[in-house]
Amino acid sequence: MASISELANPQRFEGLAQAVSPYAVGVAFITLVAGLYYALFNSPADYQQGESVRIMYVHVPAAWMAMFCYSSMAIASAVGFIWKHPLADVAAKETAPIGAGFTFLALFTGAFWGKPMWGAWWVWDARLTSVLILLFLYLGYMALWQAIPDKIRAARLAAILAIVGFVNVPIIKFSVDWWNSLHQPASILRADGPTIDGSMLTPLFLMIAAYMALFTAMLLQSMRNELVARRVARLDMAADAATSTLVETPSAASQS
Amino acid sequence: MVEPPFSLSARDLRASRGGRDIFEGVSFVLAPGEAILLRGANGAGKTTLLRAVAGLLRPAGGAVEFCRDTEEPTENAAIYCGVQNGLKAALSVRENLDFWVSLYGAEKKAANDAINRFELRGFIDRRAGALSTGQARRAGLARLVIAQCPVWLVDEPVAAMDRDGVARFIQLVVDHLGCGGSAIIASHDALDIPGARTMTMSAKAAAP
Amino acid sequence: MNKKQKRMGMIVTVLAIAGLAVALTLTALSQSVAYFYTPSELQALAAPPASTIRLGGLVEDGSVNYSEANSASVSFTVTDGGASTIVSYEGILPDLFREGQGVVVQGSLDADGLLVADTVLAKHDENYMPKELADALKEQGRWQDGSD
Amino acid sequence: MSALAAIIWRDVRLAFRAGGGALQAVAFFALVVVLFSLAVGPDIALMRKIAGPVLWTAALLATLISLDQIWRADREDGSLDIIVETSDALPLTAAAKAAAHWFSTGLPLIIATPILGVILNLPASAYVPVLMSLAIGTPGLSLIGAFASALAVSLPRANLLISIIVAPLYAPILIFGAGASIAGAAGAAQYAPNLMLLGAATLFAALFSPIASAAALRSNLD
Repeated sequence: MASISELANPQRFEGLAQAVSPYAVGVAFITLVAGLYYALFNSPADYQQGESVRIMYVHVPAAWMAMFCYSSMAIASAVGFIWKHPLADVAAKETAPIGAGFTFLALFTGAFWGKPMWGAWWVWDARLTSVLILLFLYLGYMALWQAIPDKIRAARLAAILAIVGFVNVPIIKFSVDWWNSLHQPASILRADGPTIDGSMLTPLFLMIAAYMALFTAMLLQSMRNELVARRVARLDMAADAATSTLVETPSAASQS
Repeated sequence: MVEPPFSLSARDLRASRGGRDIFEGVSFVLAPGEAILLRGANGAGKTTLLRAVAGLLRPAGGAVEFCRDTEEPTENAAIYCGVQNGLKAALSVRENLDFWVSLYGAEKKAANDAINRFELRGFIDRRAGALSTGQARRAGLARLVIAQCPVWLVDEPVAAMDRDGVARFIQLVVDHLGCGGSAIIASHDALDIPGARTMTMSAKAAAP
Repeated sequence: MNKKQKRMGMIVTVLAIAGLAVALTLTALSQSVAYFYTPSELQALAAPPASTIRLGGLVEDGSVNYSEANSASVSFTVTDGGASTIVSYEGILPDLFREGQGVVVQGSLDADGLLVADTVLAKHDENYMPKELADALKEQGRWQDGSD
Repeated sequence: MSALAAIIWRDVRLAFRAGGGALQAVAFFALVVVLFSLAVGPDIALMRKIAGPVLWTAALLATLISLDQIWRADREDGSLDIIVETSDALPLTAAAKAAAHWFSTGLPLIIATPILGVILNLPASAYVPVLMSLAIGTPGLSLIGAFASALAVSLPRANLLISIIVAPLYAPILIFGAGASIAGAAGAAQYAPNLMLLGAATLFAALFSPIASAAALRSNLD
């Protein structure tokens, strides 16, 4: 079993990514097809929501992934900041656009569910607002990376921002409990067991697996791209400037 | 006037920016009463080295130590005067000096010392933004007198100064060294400081 | 003050600020920030609020009346078990709107204490199940009302 | 004078001197308020309802335009090096800079608010909650702003970037601040919970901002 620090070596990472990527893509494809089949055709309509419940199978896992991605990003940022590990920096950086995508998907599908169910595309309640804030946190994080040309400095600064922004994650999770929210409380991660019927859990869990696999595949691919880009940039840099050192020049002092 | 003598040592310092090493393997010892004239081409890393020694920049490797006599390493005892003077353009020279007096925790009369040493009296109440380049440099270097730090790290002190100003600066350094202080001065100008060592930042020979 | 004392002072300050922040949050949340009133809270108010309010509660069973003249016009009662408020609304109701369901109604009170709503939002609960199962549960009498 | 007090005193003097940003921020605050009332037109009932939130949004925008300068001015003339070099604890120095920003931006905004409240037909019952919420919330804006400004200190023309970074972090303060003023304008005594949450948000900002600003500055000096 390889230790974390061995895996963190970029060459080893490349090998690992090459080995894992095809499986991640395969699993993502299979679970996505199966999940969507169950979600759209082979699961019952809800006793209250009717057919609109099918939006949930796209929406709920996306919302989970939005928070999962941010948490991973914050952890990778902390690792990169404390141990100055470039691979953690790259992982954090490349997680952000994927997380932003999931966040957008959650908001978008939520609006489509909210219009027929609640009677409004959008309401400014605590859960929706805090998830929108999450999207803006992702965008700010990405903008910061993009604005700073020096990648090492960018990694440190973006890491600080990601860690500060993590405050929002527990707020999202508990917003429905703390405030009188229109959004329903947790259905699966709760002390007294899920409040979703078993027949509906199958497509839900399939979709979660699909999103996780998709996330893994996309993250590995974009990390590999970034690492290649950095290697090229480093070679460019090595070619145009030399490292200097300090040497004593005895003559000047003796003249005076 | 200066605290007990400090010696400064750098061991195998390395600094990098944007993933590239600017310098590496930099080692030296600066004893009390000693001065180093730091030379090197543009971009060789003189400023980076001074900032690393001053603690403003985290070195990528190696260490800087300040020792009082033979005791344990103490905290940073250096003052860094960069190319910029750190003057607030909207404040008068005197207001700038008073601000530094508060920052460095110096005595009130330190500002007067500085005014005398650098002949600032003529423009002491003028806005710093209205000074000539040479005047601003003199006002900026007045910080050295106010801070009373044993180790001076000065970047291009005399670039825009007239001959009189240069002589005054050199005299100031000589007096500082005489009190057991020490200095590293990066400059392209020939500064005639008795007993100063010259060290050069130059491209490292290709690795074997 | 030496370094150790300074550090201790810093830690104490940080803990004090954090404690105060948490205490403020908990106090505020226990007072339930009124993003909406419940009918009981509305009744408890000395003077009814003049501006737009949000009212939350359950649609009382058998209280929904569609106007005969205008099918888009509806009145119903919102209750929280203790008190109730009559709401009138003109417009399309959300799919989830039905008797016994949680709703959030936005509008203003008229002189008689009737809430004239401009928006009706249906609140969904955390229970998901197929219709057949819900029916079966109801038949077996094991049905627990979705309302808390 | 202690070093921290000297930093605050210097920054406040600079802000109120020619070329300083304090009056610009107040002028911008007034401008947004006036433009808003021009846009809304003669509907006084509507105006009374939105006066509190408009004041809050205008105060936030006025703070936003002044953030860029918090650290950058010091970096450009070299005084940031001096401040960092002489600092015993960089987080405390960062807190002092945020305090200076509040004295030169937040406080003038609060002082200008009663006058602008008249223009907006702010209901009499809302003056206390609006002023209280601004007094509690604007220090939070300065603290969070000092952090965002420290992140971008090495970048030229960073105003837009700072706005993007700061917007989500400002959201809770805007929500609770405007919430308190809405509740106040409606004559409800329920602005207290909003003020408490606002206070909590500012206190949390006081906890993280100095530490995060210091870390950002260190990373930016390299």
